[in-house]
Amino acid sequence: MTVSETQFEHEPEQEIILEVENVSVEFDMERGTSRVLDTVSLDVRRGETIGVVGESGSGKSMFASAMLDAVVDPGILSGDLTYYPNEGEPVDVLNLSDEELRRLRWEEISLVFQGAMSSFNPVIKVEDHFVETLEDHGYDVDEGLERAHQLLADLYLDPNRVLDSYPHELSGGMKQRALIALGLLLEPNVLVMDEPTAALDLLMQRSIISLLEDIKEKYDLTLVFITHDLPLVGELCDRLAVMYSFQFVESGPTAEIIDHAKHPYTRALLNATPNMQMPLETMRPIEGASPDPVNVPPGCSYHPRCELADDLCEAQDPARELIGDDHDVACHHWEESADAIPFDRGESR
Amino acid sequence: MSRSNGEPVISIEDLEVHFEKKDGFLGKSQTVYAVDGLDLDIYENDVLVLVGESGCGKTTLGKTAIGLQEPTGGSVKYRGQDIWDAKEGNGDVDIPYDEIRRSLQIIHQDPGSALNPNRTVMANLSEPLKKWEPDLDLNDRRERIISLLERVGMTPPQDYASRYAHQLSGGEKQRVVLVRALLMNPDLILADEAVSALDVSLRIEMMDLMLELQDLIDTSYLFISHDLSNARYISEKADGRVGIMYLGELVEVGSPERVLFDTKHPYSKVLRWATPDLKSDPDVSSVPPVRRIDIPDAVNPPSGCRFHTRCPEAREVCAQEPPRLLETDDGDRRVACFRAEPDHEYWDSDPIEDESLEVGGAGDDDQATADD
Amino acid sequence: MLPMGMNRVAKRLIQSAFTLYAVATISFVLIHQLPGGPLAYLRAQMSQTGQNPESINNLANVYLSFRPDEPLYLQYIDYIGGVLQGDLGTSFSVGEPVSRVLGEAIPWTVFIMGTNLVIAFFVGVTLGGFLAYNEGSRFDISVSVGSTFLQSIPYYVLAIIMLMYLAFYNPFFPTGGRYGANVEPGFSIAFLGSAIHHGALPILSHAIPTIGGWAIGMRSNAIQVRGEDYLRVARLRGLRQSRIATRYVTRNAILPLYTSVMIAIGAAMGGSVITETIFSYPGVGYYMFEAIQRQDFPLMMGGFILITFGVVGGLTIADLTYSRLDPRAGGVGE
Amino acid sequence: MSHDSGGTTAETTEVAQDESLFETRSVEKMTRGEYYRELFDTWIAAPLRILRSDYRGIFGFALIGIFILMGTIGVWIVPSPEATGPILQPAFKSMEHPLGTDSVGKDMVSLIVHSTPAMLKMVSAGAIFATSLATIIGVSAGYLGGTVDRAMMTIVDVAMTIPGLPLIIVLAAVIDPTSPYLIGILVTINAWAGSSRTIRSQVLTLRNQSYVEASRAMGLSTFTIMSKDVLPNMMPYIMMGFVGTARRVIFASAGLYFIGVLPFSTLNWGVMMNLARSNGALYSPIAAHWLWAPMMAIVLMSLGLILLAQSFDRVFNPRLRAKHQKSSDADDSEVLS
Repeated sequence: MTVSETQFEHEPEQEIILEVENVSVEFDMERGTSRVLDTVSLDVRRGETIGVVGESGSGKSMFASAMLDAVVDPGILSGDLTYYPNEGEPVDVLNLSDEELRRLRWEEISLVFQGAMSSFNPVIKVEDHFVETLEDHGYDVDEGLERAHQLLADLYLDPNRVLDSYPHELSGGMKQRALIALGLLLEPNVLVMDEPTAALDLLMQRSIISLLEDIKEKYDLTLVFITHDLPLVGELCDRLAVMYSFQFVESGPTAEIIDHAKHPYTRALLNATPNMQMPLETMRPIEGASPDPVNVPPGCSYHPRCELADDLCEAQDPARELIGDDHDVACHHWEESADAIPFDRGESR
Repeated sequence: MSRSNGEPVISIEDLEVHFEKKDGFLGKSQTVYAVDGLDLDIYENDVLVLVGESGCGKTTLGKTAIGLQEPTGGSVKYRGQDIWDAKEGNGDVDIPYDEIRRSLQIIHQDPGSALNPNRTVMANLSEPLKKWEPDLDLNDRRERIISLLERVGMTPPQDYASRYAHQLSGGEKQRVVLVRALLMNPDLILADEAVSALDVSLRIEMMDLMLELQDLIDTSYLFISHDLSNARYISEKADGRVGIMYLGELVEVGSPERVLFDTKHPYSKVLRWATPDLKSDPDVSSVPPVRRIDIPDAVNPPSGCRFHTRCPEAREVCAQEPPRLLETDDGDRRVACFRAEPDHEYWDSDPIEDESLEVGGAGDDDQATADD
Repeated sequence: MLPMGMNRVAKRLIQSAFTLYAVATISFVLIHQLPGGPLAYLRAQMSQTGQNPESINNLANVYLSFRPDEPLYLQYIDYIGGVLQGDLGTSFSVGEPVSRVLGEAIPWTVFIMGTNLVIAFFVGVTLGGFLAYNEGSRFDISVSVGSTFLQSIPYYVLAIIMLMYLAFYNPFFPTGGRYGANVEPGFSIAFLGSAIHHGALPILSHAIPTIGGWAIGMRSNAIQVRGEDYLRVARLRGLRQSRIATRYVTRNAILPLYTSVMIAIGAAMGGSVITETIFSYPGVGYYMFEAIQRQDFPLMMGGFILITFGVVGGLTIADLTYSRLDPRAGGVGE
Repeated sequence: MSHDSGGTTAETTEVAQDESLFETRSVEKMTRGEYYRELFDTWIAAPLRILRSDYRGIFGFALIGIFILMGTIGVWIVPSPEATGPILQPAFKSMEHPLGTDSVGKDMVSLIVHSTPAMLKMVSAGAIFATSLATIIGVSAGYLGGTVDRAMMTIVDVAMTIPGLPLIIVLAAVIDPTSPYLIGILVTINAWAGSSRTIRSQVLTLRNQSYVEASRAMGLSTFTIMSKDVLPNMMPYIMMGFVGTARRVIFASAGLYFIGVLPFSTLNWGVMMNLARSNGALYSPIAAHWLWAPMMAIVLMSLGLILLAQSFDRVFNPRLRAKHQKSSDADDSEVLS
């Protein structure tokens, strides 16, 4: 059922910093092998903020782990992952030795989880987390702590108070920001964030998003923001990649995706996400449920829920093709999707 | 389904709910003012949505409204009968507590822990029927449950009825919970963040289902959410009302048209700013219109208007006396802010100046707040 | 408000006082009320020798530290007052005050039971951590099965087996006593060596079965901790394996074990009665057993109170170390 | 496991429209037989299937089964011990005395078998007493909370710190118990404290579950909530507490008999060990079998109980139960996304 991706060539203005090609992750369960990532490909460009959008159960968290070659056992990661550092030749991540991989993680690419509540060791102080990371990567501790103070201040936190307290003494918002500071401690080039603000309050969520934009400029970062909250990434990201049933179904510049989404799932998702402007009548849920990784529907995995589905969709899984500048989609009938699934963004009221 | 302004199903007068937070064996106990001096009426077939950040007391208010949480001050009346008097049986009780208890139900946020994991869906649902419909025999009960399961779109119902909780998806569990509440033929259902744990694509389906069943069994909904978009969807679709809560007080309540899109209260404006839109218009500033990001501790809430420590338009007078919830001239909306009263002395008292706009916990220490 | 850590210890001190008071009351009730108790025994003995009632009361006061002829509550206050000042009455059989007899024996019981607990806990915990580290390997499965089997052997059965095969049948270890006859007590190496040589079997017989219990408990906690988010973040941050194993896995996995440390202290001190009898090792337990044989109630009650005192002392120490390990003070133990 | 939901629009069956949802009556009756078969399947068949699939379950069940049989039927088959056999015949020497004889010629096997009934009585009495006390205190303290909880917990903490064995010895020395039931209860006099605290913490987590609050909202009586919502989910902890206490009863009673604190009224493995020791079995290898036989009986019975406890956790865990029931297809997709 899985067709290897035909090579679609984007002509990127910025050069690529992280190239994900035909990456798959498989778990063998009693009920059969479950493919939680199905030959996904994505080019992350230097200095951009790219959003990976997908509902829960679409495999987006697995994609985040795959980018750091940190898939939980007993998962098996295949395909190839190339990292292009600022200077020096490209690094083939999946064939790194353990020591090289240990250095790549956190020094080049770091990851911030959604579970900020439980990402700190409860029995040691926040400062110890910073010090041990610096020591184990051979960085100078004093200089590193100086940088930590600066990072925490940039994230509107009182460095001394936060560093000196135990994790259970901090509120959710403060822990999340401290986690981001920890992620940036070793001056990485890429920061992958998996639903970093999902567990936070509205106001805290929005202020962290606006903080991220300043942090990205100041520390010259590339951001990969993974979430299920479409409106949230609409503001933050330059480009979006939509994930459904463990595959990328569409990717392109944010405005292009929101105003001229071509894949039926993307359009249905836009219609189904409650937000402040859309007129009530056009909002409709998506029928059915997201597929189970062990028995993914044959052909295009969205066909059971898709209004445009015909037997071609059921027979053959469409490959992604370039349909506009920097906009690709994996659907046999992407031309008719616009009028089949009307979507009206509405005016901001 | 316009709101009938007859006698309210639930009327809450000057409600206060305070919690005793004891720190350790010998530590002094602190009182948390979860809900402080609040009036609210919920009518027949009404939909009222409460929105606010965590720690603002919306869940506490919800649970008090359906008689699960005993208030420390003020009263909660069900069709004129004080619930807790009925429960303890003091004073002449004209509506028995059993009837009140039966007509106020709840739907929780986390579908995972909403069903007894050790029993099948059928067993979970037949328990309440055994209590309230003793004359039904086993088969009648099964039939009624199966027809209701079918009614909420779970086909084939027999198959679902014999499943355990962990064999259902989040959306299916939430529908079983809805059925459990409906079995009681209630007058008011508290939906405590009932959709925020569901997949994005299922939220609208669940809200539509709830509104559709509202006509069938004429119940009111007290919907709690921290997400303005969900609040907008259900309140506009049901022509209901939206209430904004901050630190235990109702700061603005009225029709979604007024409260969400023509906001008067500065705090509602902050919430509106914080709700991301699909397409961000560039002129909305990325600096939050608030003087301090983190919520103050509910243990010793600020004096006067509780929002004055964070309100960008706060003035001296705001710190002295708390504003009252007053009708404004433009249609059905009440707001608790001096700015809504043109001739209030607020306009000539000078603004509060404090150190530069610092966002985050730099200033006040914000311990993790009590349950909201 | 007390600093967080002290809060827990303060609570433990109050509770210990309450426990000691409860134990003292129980022993008073037993001495006083139950048929066949010490009063009846004393009267029976006195009546044979034709003593007048008055001298019985004086004698009772000497032996049981209260005067039976006074009103009940006075006797009770008298007795409790006595216990608090360490006056546990006088032993019938030995004739000396109970507190001196047991006072001399307490350090020995604390020595063997304390060492046994320390050995079992640390060996068990390290073994458990190791099992969790290579979970599912042949080593893990075989040791887990072995530990389950060890747990099913009572300490006195192991004591008997050791006595038979390591002391009587082939004399590697002494068959009883606290230290060699030819060594006089003092801090000389010879004395210490002999004390350890004599204490080895009692200690090991108690420690070995419980090592399995600690290992299995630690293993399941460590496996659960290894699944936590902060472990995954630690690995992602490229922390050294040694740091992850100690500061992350061990420290968090040990905390839930503290409740079973409390129960183990009680069980060990209590168990000394049987172990010391088997090894004829004159500790508090041994004297308590002798007291039973000779119906020597004051000595028996004294033993009971002093063993509880040892348990309560152990618990306070455990609490002190706990609050240092877990900054949340209330922590998991509560 | 996508289901083709018929959508919530009106074309579902007309039942809802004509008669209100709250008057529907059943059409076909479910026979009584079907009902009982369903009950049998969930509460008996599934747990057995799980026990069968795990080696610990099999061993544990077998060992305990043997001892129970020994204590019930064995007593009829094996003649009660009389001093007729050879003196101190070592084990595995002859067929009619496979485990040898004691110093007065009594056969070791019949001694072991005829001590089992008393031991079973002691174990069941002690375990039932301690577990029910622990459950009552744990559930009520956990569920009611407030002052009741604090008061009970102080009592539990005190009971937990009082060392068990010395207390039992002191009580035994004064009461001089003979009936096995009384001894069983006496031996677990403070064993219930530990498990009541674990049960309480379990109840606290359960009480805050939403389905318990929903039951309260539906006006179900506290008793129904306790028995239907709280207790069934407590079963693993209660069963483990039961089996753990049973093991402690064996250890403590045999130990006390062995050092002679408990009167020699009934036949007991501890009594056998005591007689063996006082007849010099410790230092003369020829009487070693006299000690080994009762010791092995104690070890094997405890091993059986421990293995059962470990496998009970698997029996009562719904996720594990589902994995073993072929019918259900547990949905793990969320876990891996």
